Amino acid sequence: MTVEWFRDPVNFITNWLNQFLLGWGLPAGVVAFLMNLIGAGLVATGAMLFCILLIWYERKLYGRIQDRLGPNRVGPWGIFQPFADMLKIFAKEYITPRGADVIPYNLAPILAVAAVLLIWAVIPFYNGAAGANLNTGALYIIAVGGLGELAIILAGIASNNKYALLGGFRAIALLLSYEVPMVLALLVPVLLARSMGMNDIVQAQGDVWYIVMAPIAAFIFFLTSVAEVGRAPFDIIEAESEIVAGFNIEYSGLKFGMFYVGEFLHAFTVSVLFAILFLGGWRGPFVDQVPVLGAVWLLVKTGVTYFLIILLRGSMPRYRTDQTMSLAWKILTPLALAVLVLTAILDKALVGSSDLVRGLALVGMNLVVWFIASRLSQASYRRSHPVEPPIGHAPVINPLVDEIGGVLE
Amino acid sequence: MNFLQVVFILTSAVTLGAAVMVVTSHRMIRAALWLVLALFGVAILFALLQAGFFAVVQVVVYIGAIAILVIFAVMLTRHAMQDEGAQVNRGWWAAVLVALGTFAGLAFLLLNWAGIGSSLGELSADEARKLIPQMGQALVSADAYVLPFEVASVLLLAALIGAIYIAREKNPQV
Amino acid sequence: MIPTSWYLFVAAALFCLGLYGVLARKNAIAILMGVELMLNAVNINLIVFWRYWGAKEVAGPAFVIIVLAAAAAEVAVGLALIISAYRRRHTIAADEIDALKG
Amino acid sequence: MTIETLLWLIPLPPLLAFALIILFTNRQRALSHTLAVLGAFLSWLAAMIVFLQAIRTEKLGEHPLTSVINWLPTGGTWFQIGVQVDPLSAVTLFFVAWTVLMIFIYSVGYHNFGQPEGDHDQKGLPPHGATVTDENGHPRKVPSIEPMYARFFAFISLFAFAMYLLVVSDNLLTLYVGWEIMGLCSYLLIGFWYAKKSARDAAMKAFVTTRIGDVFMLLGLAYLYTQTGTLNYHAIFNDPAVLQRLASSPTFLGLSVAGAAGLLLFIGTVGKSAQFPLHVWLPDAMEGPTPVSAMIHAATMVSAGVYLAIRIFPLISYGWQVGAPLPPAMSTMTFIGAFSALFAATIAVAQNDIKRVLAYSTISQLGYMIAALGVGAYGAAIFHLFTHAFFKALLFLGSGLVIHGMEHGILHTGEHIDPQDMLNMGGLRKRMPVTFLTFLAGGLSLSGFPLITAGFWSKDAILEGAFSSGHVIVFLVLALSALLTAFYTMRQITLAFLGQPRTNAAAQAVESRRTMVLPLVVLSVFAIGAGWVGIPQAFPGLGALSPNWFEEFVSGTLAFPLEVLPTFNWVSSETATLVSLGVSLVVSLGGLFLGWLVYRRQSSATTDPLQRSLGAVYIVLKNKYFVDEAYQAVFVRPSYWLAETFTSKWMDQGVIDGFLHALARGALGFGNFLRNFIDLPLWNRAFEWVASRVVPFGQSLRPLQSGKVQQYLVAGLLATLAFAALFYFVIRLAFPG
Repeated sequence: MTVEWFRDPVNFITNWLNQFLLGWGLPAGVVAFLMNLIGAGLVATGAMLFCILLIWYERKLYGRIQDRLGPNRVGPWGIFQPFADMLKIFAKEYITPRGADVIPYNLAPILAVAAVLLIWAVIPFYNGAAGANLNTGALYIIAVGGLGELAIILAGIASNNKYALLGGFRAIALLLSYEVPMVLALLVPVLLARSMGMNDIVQAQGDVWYIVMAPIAAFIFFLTSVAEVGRAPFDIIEAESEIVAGFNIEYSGLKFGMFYVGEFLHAFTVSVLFAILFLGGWRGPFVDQVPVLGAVWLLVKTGVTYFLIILLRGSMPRYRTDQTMSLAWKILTPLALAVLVLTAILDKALVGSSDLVRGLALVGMNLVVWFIASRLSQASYRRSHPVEPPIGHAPVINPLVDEIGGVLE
Repeated sequence: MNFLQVVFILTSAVTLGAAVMVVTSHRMIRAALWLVLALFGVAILFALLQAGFFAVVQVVVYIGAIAILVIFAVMLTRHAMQDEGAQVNRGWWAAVLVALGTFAGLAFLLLNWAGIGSSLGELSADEARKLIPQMGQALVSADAYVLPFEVASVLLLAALIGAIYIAREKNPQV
Repeated sequence: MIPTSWYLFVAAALFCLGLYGVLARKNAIAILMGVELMLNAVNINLIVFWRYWGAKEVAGPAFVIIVLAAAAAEVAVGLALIISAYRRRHTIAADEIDALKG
Repeated sequence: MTIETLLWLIPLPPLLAFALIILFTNRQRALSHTLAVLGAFLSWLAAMIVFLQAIRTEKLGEHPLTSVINWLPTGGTWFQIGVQVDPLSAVTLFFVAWTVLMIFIYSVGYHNFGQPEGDHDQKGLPPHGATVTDENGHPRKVPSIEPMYARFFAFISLFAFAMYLLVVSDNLLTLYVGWEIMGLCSYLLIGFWYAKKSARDAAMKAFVTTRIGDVFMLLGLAYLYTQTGTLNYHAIFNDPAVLQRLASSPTFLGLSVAGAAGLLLFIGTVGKSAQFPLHVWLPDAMEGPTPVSAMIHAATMVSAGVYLAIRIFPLISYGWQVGAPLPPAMSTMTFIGAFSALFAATIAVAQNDIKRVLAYSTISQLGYMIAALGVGAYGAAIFHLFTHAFFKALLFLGSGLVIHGMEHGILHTGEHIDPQDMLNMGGLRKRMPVTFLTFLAGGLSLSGFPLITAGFWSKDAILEGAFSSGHVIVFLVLALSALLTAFYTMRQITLAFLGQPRTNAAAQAVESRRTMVLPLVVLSVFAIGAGWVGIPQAFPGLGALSPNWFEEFVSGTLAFPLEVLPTFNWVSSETATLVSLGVSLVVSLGGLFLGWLVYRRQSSATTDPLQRSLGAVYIVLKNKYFVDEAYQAVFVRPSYWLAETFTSKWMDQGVIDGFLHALARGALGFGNFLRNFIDLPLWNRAFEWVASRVVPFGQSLRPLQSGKVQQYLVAGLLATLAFAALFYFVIRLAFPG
């Protein structure tokens, strides 16, 4: 088949390269293998390079939020600042602490980056341009998320340092807790799109984005993915001021750099995921004529989401551990469960009715759930924080704190 | 000996090797990491069997949850790890005996099995895709496996509560 | 075209390794790991036979799901038990936890 | 979403509201009643949609809207439950939906929502009123809010759920489920103010009395199920073959199977819609938070009884033709219905409690319907059921307003009088005009004021049916009770509204707020207009204007093919129409006039003019023919005596205990003998010897139990392997190849 290069460059080049290699007489399996290899390499490298730009963007924006200029010395608007940092990091010495478990210790940073990069395999950049259009894409993303946790816990264990270990525990506790509502929220688009394939989910958001049909799920997914990244306000897991920077305390040089890059990349990746799951991915004007435009739309939406994340980081104070826990278990998880179940029921009940009815019903349901949830949470807050405790009454203690503590320590 | 077979042989070799390390390595942390590797190998085997869904689920459940839990437990109990000294109890030779016996028995049965010579063909793409919807239907349809499914879910819930209850500190004011 | 028997033998070997781990290891956690290996071997078999009968009947996959659930439950409870045992007796060596000794 | 799906959904919203209120929102009052009213509204909406769909459907009787699912596996088959709307259900659905919604709205106001907490209110007692200081600083008594506000809404939501369930269900079992839930609700609601002894007793009484009926009904269900193997309406009532078999197979007392089952079920009706002799609970049920729960019982729940009776009509009447002598079941119905109608009407004449009068009139009206069924005029019965629900609901709500107004007046004046006693009222029409008008509409409709009211048409239809069925006595009895009905209705209106106030409280009574008045207005529209859909063809003048929609619609409700039913020639002879018309004109107008005549000059707040004129009869009526006392003497006391004296004292303590004691002493002696002469000397030694030998043996086995799990595992698995191999080879050798 022939594809004009300006419409769909990726497939164009792919096809061409395919013909070329087969022309050499290589067996088909090997060719496919090679193609995947090249594709993976390109995507990974591109993502990493883009991440460098992101670091600059974020630092600049973060500076503005804090009423600073941000990096402004190296190059125009300090755009080369990240490169300078990279050089510095490259040049630094690798320290491997005494008694460290060498293999896991070195494995951890690699995993940390790899786990994030693996997600990019299923991201549809535009219609038909995805590393692998798995029919279990959503599940795959969750699975890969598990690897990230593995990396963190390895770092915590291997570097033979009790602060690193505690940091690791703290991080894992948080990540595991926030995975639950995240998965539940992720299931809502899957449910609506009747498919776990990323591209199918984007396809399904033809006329209306899921952020309209499932706002609560979008909200939860956004929050939890920020927590998964470990950004403020959930950055208690590596809070420099409270605990000495958590699990990666013993790392230096490029290994630390990889954790750092991993975090940024992860932040970027979750915004891509959010854009795909709830903002209609590559959908936008003229994508049917010129598919490659989809990549641009996706980039724009991602930028908006990422901007939100930075805004959150710049403007929110840090949660205590018990607060993060009670948020995850007492509010987000039940809410996500309720929304998931109600969505399923509603979707089943309205089978066969027009999309408009379906959408309106879903929106209404979300609003009702939101109203009830806010009422309940306010009520429980008032119960646990009496305005002035009447004389002769014991002060009300929040039961959840020691409960969670009991579970986790 | 085609491409897939090579992949299979490599994978299974890695898996079994990792399994051996799991049951023999001295440091529990290492054992746990080897376990992760072995589980990965199994996931790849699933992929080779064109059960991609299970490959992913394997990673989610075993590596994402179980392995992490195990490592957690290892860390929590690290004071009690006698990493040096014998990792096996006195009756280990009996264990070897039993394991080998079991393997011999299984191998014997396999070799006498009718379908021993068969080999698995390729599933077409849509056949492979059919798995998830089929299974989803089967798991919740009353004339299939809804009962086992529900029982399993109840079991999970009970296990959850039980685990929390057992593992929590019995502090006086609770 | 991979022969069925290969898968089955690998599964059998994995099972027996896990069995050995369960029977021989001192450390309770290691025993749990052995159990995990055995369960995985079982899952492999289930999937293999699902394929062997032409991937029509979904009994195999369905039971893989059940086994996964059971495994998760088992690990949760097992580790909880180990931890509470560790709290009480400060050991997790299976052969030192013998309160039932006659 | 198809109409059938909607059908399934009708009962659910109130149930959800009930659950939510009970579980979560029982602290927030506003949220609670919002939920309840919302639930009722949703059900109302769905019911209306279904109703419109139903009346647009051609030949609904033959093809009712229905949908069925498997419920219980019974051996090889499934017990199916489902929903169904045929004309009867549609009509019932219509008035149930309206009345229920109206009650819900009304009770918001009735329980003084928005009023302050009472000074010394406590749960389980009606609110006593609160003291507030008005704008210029004077303390004032105002009504206070019901202490158990949310709970009340939870209960009536559950009630609404049960009623809807009963109406839409397509088989007797789910009907019975709804039936019983309603029984529970009425118990809860009558005993809502559980701190009042009278309320407690009334609740108990209602529960037990209706339970008697329900037990027989359950028997009937079981019997029917054993005979037919199904409880589905369509499968039983609409299948001539089944009915034929049931009706032709005889049982005891010359009853056919159909007749016996029908009678058993009908006893359930007697209990639920308070027919003689099980009527005693209904008047006492007025102890509940008036009038809302009262009207639930009177206007809605009791209709369920008649609904059931109409349902099972084909069963009872199969094979009977007009003019033929009534089969036993039908004659029983006729007798009980007619008797209750007259009986209750006479009692109502002598009651002073505004709600009791209505309660008795309810009994008598239901008696009307039953009697109509008994003589085969089922169409008229349905029609009266329909209209009666509206105007009776209207009357109850109106009486509630009156009571509310009186209570307000009492709070104001601080008199100690009964706000429900009509003799204390009078002249309320000036104080509460809207209430007066709506109550008037309801009252006229109840007494069958000619032409303009709904009650007239339905009652006329019944009389006409009775007449043209040729049972003159029935006809006369019904006519007489119609006269009485008109009389006591007018008595009520005159005493309450006309004339001059007889107490200061009455002079101070005020109109209630809008949420309570609005439902009355709505209902009064129906109370007037609901009759015009059923004007008989042969009616002089008007009959020609409009076809008898109602008849067309409901005929063929119960059974298809129609020949199952007694062919009742509806467009009956001119004479029947005219006679019944004349009679009903006379009785209603005459009764009204009499009532006005007797009570127009009523001035004393204590005595009733009838006391003088009737004398001893009045005493009897006043005490409801001493039925309660009779039951007390005949059933209650003996059972107490049986329990306390006979069973407890004589049987238990005397006979049984004595026997046991004797036995125990004997056994004790025997045991001592064994112990001293056999056990100690012989056995003990023997076993001590054995034990002393066992101990070292156990010692030698001890090491085996090492407490090491893994060793056990190894041993077990080794054994397993060995056995597996053994079996394998044994089988191989036993069956080679």
